Amino acid sequence: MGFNTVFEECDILVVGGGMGGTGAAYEARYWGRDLKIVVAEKANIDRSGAVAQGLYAINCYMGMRWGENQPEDHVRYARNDLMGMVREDLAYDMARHVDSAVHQFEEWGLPIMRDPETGRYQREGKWQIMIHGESYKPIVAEAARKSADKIDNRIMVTHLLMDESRPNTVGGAIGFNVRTGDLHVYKAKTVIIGAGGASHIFKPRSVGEGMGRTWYAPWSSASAYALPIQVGAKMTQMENRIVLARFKDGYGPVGAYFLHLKTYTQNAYGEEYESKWYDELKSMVGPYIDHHPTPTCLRNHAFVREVAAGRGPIHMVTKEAFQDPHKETVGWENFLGMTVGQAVVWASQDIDPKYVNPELTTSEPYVMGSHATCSGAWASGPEDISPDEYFWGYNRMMTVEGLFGAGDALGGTAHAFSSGSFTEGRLAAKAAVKYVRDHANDRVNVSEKQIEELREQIYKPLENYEIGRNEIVAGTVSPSYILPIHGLQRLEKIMDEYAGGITVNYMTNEPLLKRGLEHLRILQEDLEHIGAEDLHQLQRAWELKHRALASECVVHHTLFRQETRWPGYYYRGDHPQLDDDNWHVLTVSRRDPESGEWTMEKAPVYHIVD
Amino acid sequence: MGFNTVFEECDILVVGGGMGGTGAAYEARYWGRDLKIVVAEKANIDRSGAVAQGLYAINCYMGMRWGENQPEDHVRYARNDLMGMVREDLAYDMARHVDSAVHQFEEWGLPIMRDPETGRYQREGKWQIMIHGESYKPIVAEAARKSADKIDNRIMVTHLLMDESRPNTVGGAIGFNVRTGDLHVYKAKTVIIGAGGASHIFKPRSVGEGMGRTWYAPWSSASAYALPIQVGAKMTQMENRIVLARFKDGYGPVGAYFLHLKTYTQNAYGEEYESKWYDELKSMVGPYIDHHPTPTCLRNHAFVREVAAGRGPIHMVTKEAFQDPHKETVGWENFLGMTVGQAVVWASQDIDPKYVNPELTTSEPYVMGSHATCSGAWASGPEDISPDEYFWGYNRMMTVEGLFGAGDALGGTAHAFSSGSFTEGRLAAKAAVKYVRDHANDRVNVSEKQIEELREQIYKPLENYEIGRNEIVAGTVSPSYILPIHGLQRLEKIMDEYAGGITVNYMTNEPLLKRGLEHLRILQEDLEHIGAEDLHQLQRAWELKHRALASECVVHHTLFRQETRWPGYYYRGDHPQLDDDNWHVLTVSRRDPESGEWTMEKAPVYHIVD
Amino acid sequence: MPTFVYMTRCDGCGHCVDICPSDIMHIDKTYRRAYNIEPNFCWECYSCVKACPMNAIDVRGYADFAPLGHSVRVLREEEKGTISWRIKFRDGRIKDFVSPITTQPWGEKIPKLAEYEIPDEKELDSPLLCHEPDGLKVEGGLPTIDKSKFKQGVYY
Amino acid sequence: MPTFVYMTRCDGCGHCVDICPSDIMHIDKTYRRAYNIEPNFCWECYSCVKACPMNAIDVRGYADFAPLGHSVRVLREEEKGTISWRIKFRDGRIKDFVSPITTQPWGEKIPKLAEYEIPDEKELDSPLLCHEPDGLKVEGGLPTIDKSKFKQGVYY
Ligand SMILES: Cc1cc2c(cc1C)N(S(=O)(=O)O)[C@@H]1C(=O)NC(=O)N=C1N2C[C@H](O)[C@H](O)[C@H](O)COP(=O)(O)OP(=O)(O)OC[C@H]1O[C@@H](n2cnc3c(N)ncnc32)[C@H](O)[C@@H]1O
Ligand SMILES: Cc1cc2c(cc1C)N(S(=O)(=O)O)[C@@H]1C(=O)NC(=O)N=C1N2C[C@H](O)[C@H](O)[C@H](O)COP(=O)(O)OP(=O)(O)OC[C@H]1O[C@@H](n2cnc3c(N)ncnc32)[C@H](O)[C@@H]1O
Ligand SMILES: Nc1ncnc2c1ncn2[C@@H]1O[C@H](COP(=O)(O)O)[C@@H](O)[C@H]1O
Ligand SMILES: Nc1ncnc2c1ncn2[C@@H]1O[C@H](COP(=O)(O)O)[C@@H](O)[C@H]1O
Ligand SMILES: Nc1ncnc2c1ncn2[C@@H]1O[C@H](COP(=O)(O)O)[C@@H](O)[C@H]1O
Ligand code: SF4
Ligand code: SF4
Ligand code: SF4
Ligand code: SF4
Ligand code: NA
Repeated sequence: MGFNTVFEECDILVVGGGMGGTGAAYEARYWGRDLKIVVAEKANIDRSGAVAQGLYAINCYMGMRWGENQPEDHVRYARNDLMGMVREDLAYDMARHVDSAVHQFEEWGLPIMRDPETGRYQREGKWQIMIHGESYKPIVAEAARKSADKIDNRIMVTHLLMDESRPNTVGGAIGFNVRTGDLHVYKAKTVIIGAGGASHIFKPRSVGEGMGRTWYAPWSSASAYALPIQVGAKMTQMENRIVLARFKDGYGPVGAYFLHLKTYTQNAYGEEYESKWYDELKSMVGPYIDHHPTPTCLRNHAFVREVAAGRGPIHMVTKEAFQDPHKETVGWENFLGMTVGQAVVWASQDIDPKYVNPELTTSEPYVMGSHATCSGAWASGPEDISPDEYFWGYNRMMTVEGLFGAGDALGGTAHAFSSGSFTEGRLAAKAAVKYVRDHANDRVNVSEKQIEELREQIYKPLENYEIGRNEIVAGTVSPSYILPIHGLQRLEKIMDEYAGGITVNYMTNEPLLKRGLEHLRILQEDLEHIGAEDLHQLQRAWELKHRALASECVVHHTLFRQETRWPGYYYRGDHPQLDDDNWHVLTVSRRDPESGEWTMEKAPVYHIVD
Repeated sequence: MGFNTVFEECDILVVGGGMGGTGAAYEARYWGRDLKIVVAEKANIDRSGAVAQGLYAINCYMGMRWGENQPEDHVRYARNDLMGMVREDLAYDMARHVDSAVHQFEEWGLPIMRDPETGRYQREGKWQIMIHGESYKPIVAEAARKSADKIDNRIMVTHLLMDESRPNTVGGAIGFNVRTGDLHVYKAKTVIIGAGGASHIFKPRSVGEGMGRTWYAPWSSASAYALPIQVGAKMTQMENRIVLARFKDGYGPVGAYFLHLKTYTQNAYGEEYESKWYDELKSMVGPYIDHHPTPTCLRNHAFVREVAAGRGPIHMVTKEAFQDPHKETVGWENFLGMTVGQAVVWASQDIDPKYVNPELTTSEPYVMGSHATCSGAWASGPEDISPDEYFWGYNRMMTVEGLFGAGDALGGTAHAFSSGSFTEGRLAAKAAVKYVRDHANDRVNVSEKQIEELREQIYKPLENYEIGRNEIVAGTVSPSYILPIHGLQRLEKIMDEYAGGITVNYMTNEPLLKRGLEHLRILQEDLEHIGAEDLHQLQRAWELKHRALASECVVHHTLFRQETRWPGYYYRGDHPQLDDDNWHVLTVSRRDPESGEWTMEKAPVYHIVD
Repeated sequence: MPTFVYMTRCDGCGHCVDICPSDIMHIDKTYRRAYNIEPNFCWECYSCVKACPMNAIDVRGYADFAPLGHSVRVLREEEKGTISWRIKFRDGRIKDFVSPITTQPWGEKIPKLAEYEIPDEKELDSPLLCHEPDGLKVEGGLPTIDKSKFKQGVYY
Repeated sequence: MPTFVYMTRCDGCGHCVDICPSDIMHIDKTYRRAYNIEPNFCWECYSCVKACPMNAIDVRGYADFAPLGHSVRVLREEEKGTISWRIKFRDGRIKDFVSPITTQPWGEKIPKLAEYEIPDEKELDSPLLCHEPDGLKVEGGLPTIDKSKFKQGVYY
């Protein structure tokens, strides 16, 4: 493998140029005018990440300028939706800044719809504003491109580097160029992880050619979790995977339909069904079922139970709303701007929602940190509004020195969405600049040895394939390697069956989780024997390794929390009740990088508003 | 496509040289000494069909010679297990003959184990005897080879031919040679369908490379149903798909474990669980839950419910039995002789049942007619013991003249298994010989036109591919065709989601079934555009078309029967109870070959013993 | 465990192609050796493995659930009438099993019915199958049942 | 709807290869034209379709659930600032939609911060981000909250 090694030294390395990463690059340049700022992106930042095809709404906008919502309201909303479990300091901090990000987007050209009567941004719901967001990503990408010294597209970052002079301090990152195969070594004083969330941790509802048509993008490959975990950063709320009600097969989001178009759901017999499950939910979660709005997971619960009771499918009643031509247009454009695949499903199945009420399903679980869920790294809050034990020097810094995160990467910050993720990138970047200033005299010390060891690991899948391939005549079956797709399907099956996927109706328990961990451990061993035919498959190999490590974390967390906190996301059959006495806490894990052992702890939830 | 056409005229054409087909060839030669007897087999009869890798038990043997069971007992057993719904005349008939088939097998060299004390065949359970059956299939194949005029291996039969001089009378069959591509036209006075059951109608539990590791063989492709349906033969009990408790991942059968090794199941916490579901089952099926042995479906129900309640996985307790070295050997050899894949799963996962209790699962549903289920064609019984309305001239003749069936192909005859299927082949063959004698003066009239039309249909997938392939650069995505694997995954998803597969925990209802039928109709349209790259894929294309047609039949039947007759096989959410007042009947369907319209009727169940 | 073929062992004889019930063992055009063209339609039935004269075919458990490092090898000896299995666990433990596959020499004991005496044409109307009633090994001949006692409706 | 490429339209320019977030548009070595190497990792994001100067890329819905015969075509016009969609149902019905993609000329309105005035080093300690507090468009500046009132345990 005659690949070159390309060295780069910088002050701030942004890993992943998605919503968080582009925000970080922009803000870093503002404060760090003289700093070297580099973005390493596995795809092309113009169309990378969850927002590649656009969005039709910005789901997090306070509207403070019009007195619509205050940061406190956001905190109440997010914690209520997450059954009490968010980092309220981080949530508040994001919320108080998010409006300025949105105002910038508008200045930059993002078409935000306006209410013709009030002149304000057109609300979809209390928190969401409607946009023509097809070019949302190219727009923020331009901001990043104009700010960073360098955007390295097609660099798949595989590991973080550690500074060898100081304990527990990041020293940069390493990866390879998916086109050239070259090794890229970034020695950096700070690293901001903006590598997005994770799809394909659990088995999706379509398993053939359509396995890529998941709600969250198939390229959301858990790097944001695996990279910090590999170096021993702490993670939080990784059990809090999200399940979402979605239009069948296309996974088209429902927000605009519920909130703006005022469509509603009914069972196969045209009945309202949520109220049927009120008593059951009351017995499971107590007062939480009476809070408003009904938490996302509890709405899911009613859906899942109604279908299991044999009264599915659940339909979205669109026929009424779609008689209004404006609403019909919104309904279609919502998908053309964000989930084209849903429009394709409807076109192919002759479903015109004006005449047919389309089916919904509940999705397989995703692991991410910016929707109605908050899995991610355990990070410091901002000095002025964080409880002391949640502040360790720099806003959004993880438990590894110099390592920051934003968006899906960070735990505890539910309901940030695109705008909030961008905002978090900005917050992290400003703190990173400060960190660089504070450590102006430190030099990054990453040895040849560290790099050599990683280089060997990184290319091993190519070598496995090359050697193993000679042993067999042809085809995809080898006794000495498995291909990335093989490993991925194994992972998805393990998670589905043992950790509460769709096939088991989101049910799990201690014996299942423990058995799942054994399977994951053995999968990790097999992943040492993964074979990559070419550089593209080498990317797939590393995506899979990242997913597998994140999955292990998810299972440890799920095992630790001995309650069913979010019915509708998953169920602990052995602890079917929400248990505030013991579990009104955040879960925090750490994997020892040397031994691979996990330790779990509880951390208090601070409620910062009434 | 410069393929030749090979014409063959014969008296008896056997389609499928499996257990039923080899029995038919043998018996046909005995009675039809001068007749031309041909077997058309899509694979190689030495290792084709469900028994390709062998069997470790013969599950249907009366042991009348030792006074063990009488045919009446078999009728009681089969109808009880199927919740009352079998064709008792057919069951009795098979049972009174089956012993002679088994005695033959032994003479031919099949190693049947003997109880060292009694000298009788070693019983696994009341009905099953244990064999070293690795070569079961080569042995019966030899019998067929020695009997038939010709065994045409690698002929994929796609359609039956109809006699154009007489109404509703079969005229032979047509198919292609998977190696040469040649068209094979069999003009035959009688056709005996022995083409086996159907896997891959419903989505299996593994969906990647392992999708082929189903309980029933992946080559059991529903031809036995599609061929008669295409020409308007009536089908019965097609809703009665079977779900089986199986060892996890390898789908290893449990019979020898339960019956011979006396292993037993428990939930994840070591608890007996079947009794927990007694009351629920009592309320669903009434007295049936008190019958002995507990019907297979009701045992499934307890399994499925216990897992759904969060107390899975269910384990088979092997640790005790496996301390006995003899039992340990039986436990392993059981799989080496019948489901090697289960031994591979255990080897790969370091599961030694002596030290670890392995997990079980419930399978996806299969459509077949010889296990604890009886889907298949509606056929005449034997003159001496059939109710008059169930006798129309020839034993095992379907509702198309001259068209016979055996084994999985025939409806109503549950618990026939390998030996009973072979026996049914013999019964059908003897009746076919009689039919040929009775129609000695008739000549088969199949026109060039009929053949030409079918020829065009048969090769169309090759043409679709050839034309469509030029349109695109490369890869598997084309706007003008779908590949067989695409269509199969679509079919499995439709059946899984709408007709009660694993993902929905076997639940369905009228709205789902009706929507499923729409999807199936459109799939059938798309199958006109299926593209086959080569002859192998042409076989896959036709297997898929057969599966799709059989699936349509399954859904019509499931919709028709407005009750839940077999909880644990599937649930009608809208009719959750067994309903003897209205549904103590057999369901019979017919698809009009011209219009494609289905008609459904009820047929009485005759109970021929107390 | 879909099958795979060791490059150095296969000589392209085609026995596996001939036997595979799934039609998935094909000869590679370039190497003129066999390989599994469609592992997801392999049933792990071992028919090809048993048929290969070169012991060139092996299986590795389906990647969906079977970790690497195990093996299940087989030797089917027609003349001896036995089949031998060797199971190697991932962790190295080994188990061996040997079973009979037939009790008779191949090809001898199965009758060529064409050489039998031709049965009486009238026997076609009886419910007896060939070799019956003797083959049933019961006294009293083939059982039958009284049609007049049949009933409809529930039986219990 | 994974993508496919019409042979007669593609000229091998590589724009699709450059943009695809999933890295699955590759150039075929023989034909020197693009194709989707891994349809099961396609998200139908249309990034490549929009980027193709030859309109050579189209999509057909995932075979798992999308019957043949539909189409969803797109024309993204940067200069005009619009995107136009044409949806053709399987049964032939058609729907057209046009939306804006930006309100500004490309590349002009996004600031090059390097050219801004350098912020005061001390501002690094304030919680304000760049363009704040103005960018918030509120009076009273950045909201904050009183730490001493935080509580643990349930909040309701
Ligand atoms: C997919 C999707 C997402 C959303 C929605 C619908 C759909 C269909 N909806 S609705 O459902 O509610 O309708 C939302 C909506 O309408 N409004 C909204 O504001 N947000 C929605 N989201 C959520 C937001 O998109 C989300 O919150 C943010 O994008 C999260 O931002 P961030 O955490 O930065 O993730 P990213 O995906 O944007 O970017 C990740 C980047 O990292 C790169 N990357 C990843 N791994 C890397 C590696 N190893 N090396 C190098 N680079 C490596 C990626 O390529 C990417 O650029
Ligand atoms: C797969 C399997 C099956 C069983 C078991 C375990 C396992 C893992 N178990 S346990 O679970 O209980 O353990 C049983 C057991 O132990 N004991 C027993 O007696 N039977 C068991 N079965 C059931 C019997 O095998 C079954 O009842 C009979 O085989 C049914 O006989 P038949 O109906 O003839 O089907 P077939 O599969 O044998 O033969 C079908 C033939 O048709 C061919 N064919 C199909 N389509 C064709 C076409 N279009 N054109 C030409 N040829 C075309 C096939 O190639 C084949 O040759
Ligand atoms: N039924 C609902 N009630 C309240 N909020 C909702 C509902 N459905 C979706 N949302 C919110 O709308 C936004 C988009 O949701 P979704 O489209 O489901 O991702 C998110 O902020 C959701 O929390
Ligand atoms: N628990 C059980 N009780 C009674 N019969 C069983 C049981 N399990 C399997 N059988 C029978 O054993 C035979 C083989 O079953 P299986 O291995 O499950 O296909 C069939 O005749 C089954 O009906
Ligand atoms: N005891 C045994 N059990 C099973 N297979 C065997 C045994 N001994 C040899 N073989 C087979 O003999 C062939 C050669 O073995 P090997 O040299 O290990 O590749 C392989 O097909 C083995 O599976
Ligand atoms: S049977 Fe063995 S030697 Fe012959 S072609 Fe197949 S793999 Fe090669
Ligand atoms: S194991 Fe069986 S199905 Fe698989 S390739 Fe060999 S013969 Fe074919
Ligand atoms: S962008 Fe269009 S023309 Fe260029 S390589 Fe891709 S498909 Fe071909
Ligand atoms: S639609 Fe998106 S994921 Fe699919 S090939 Fe095009 S750019 Fe790639
Ligand atoms: Na049958």
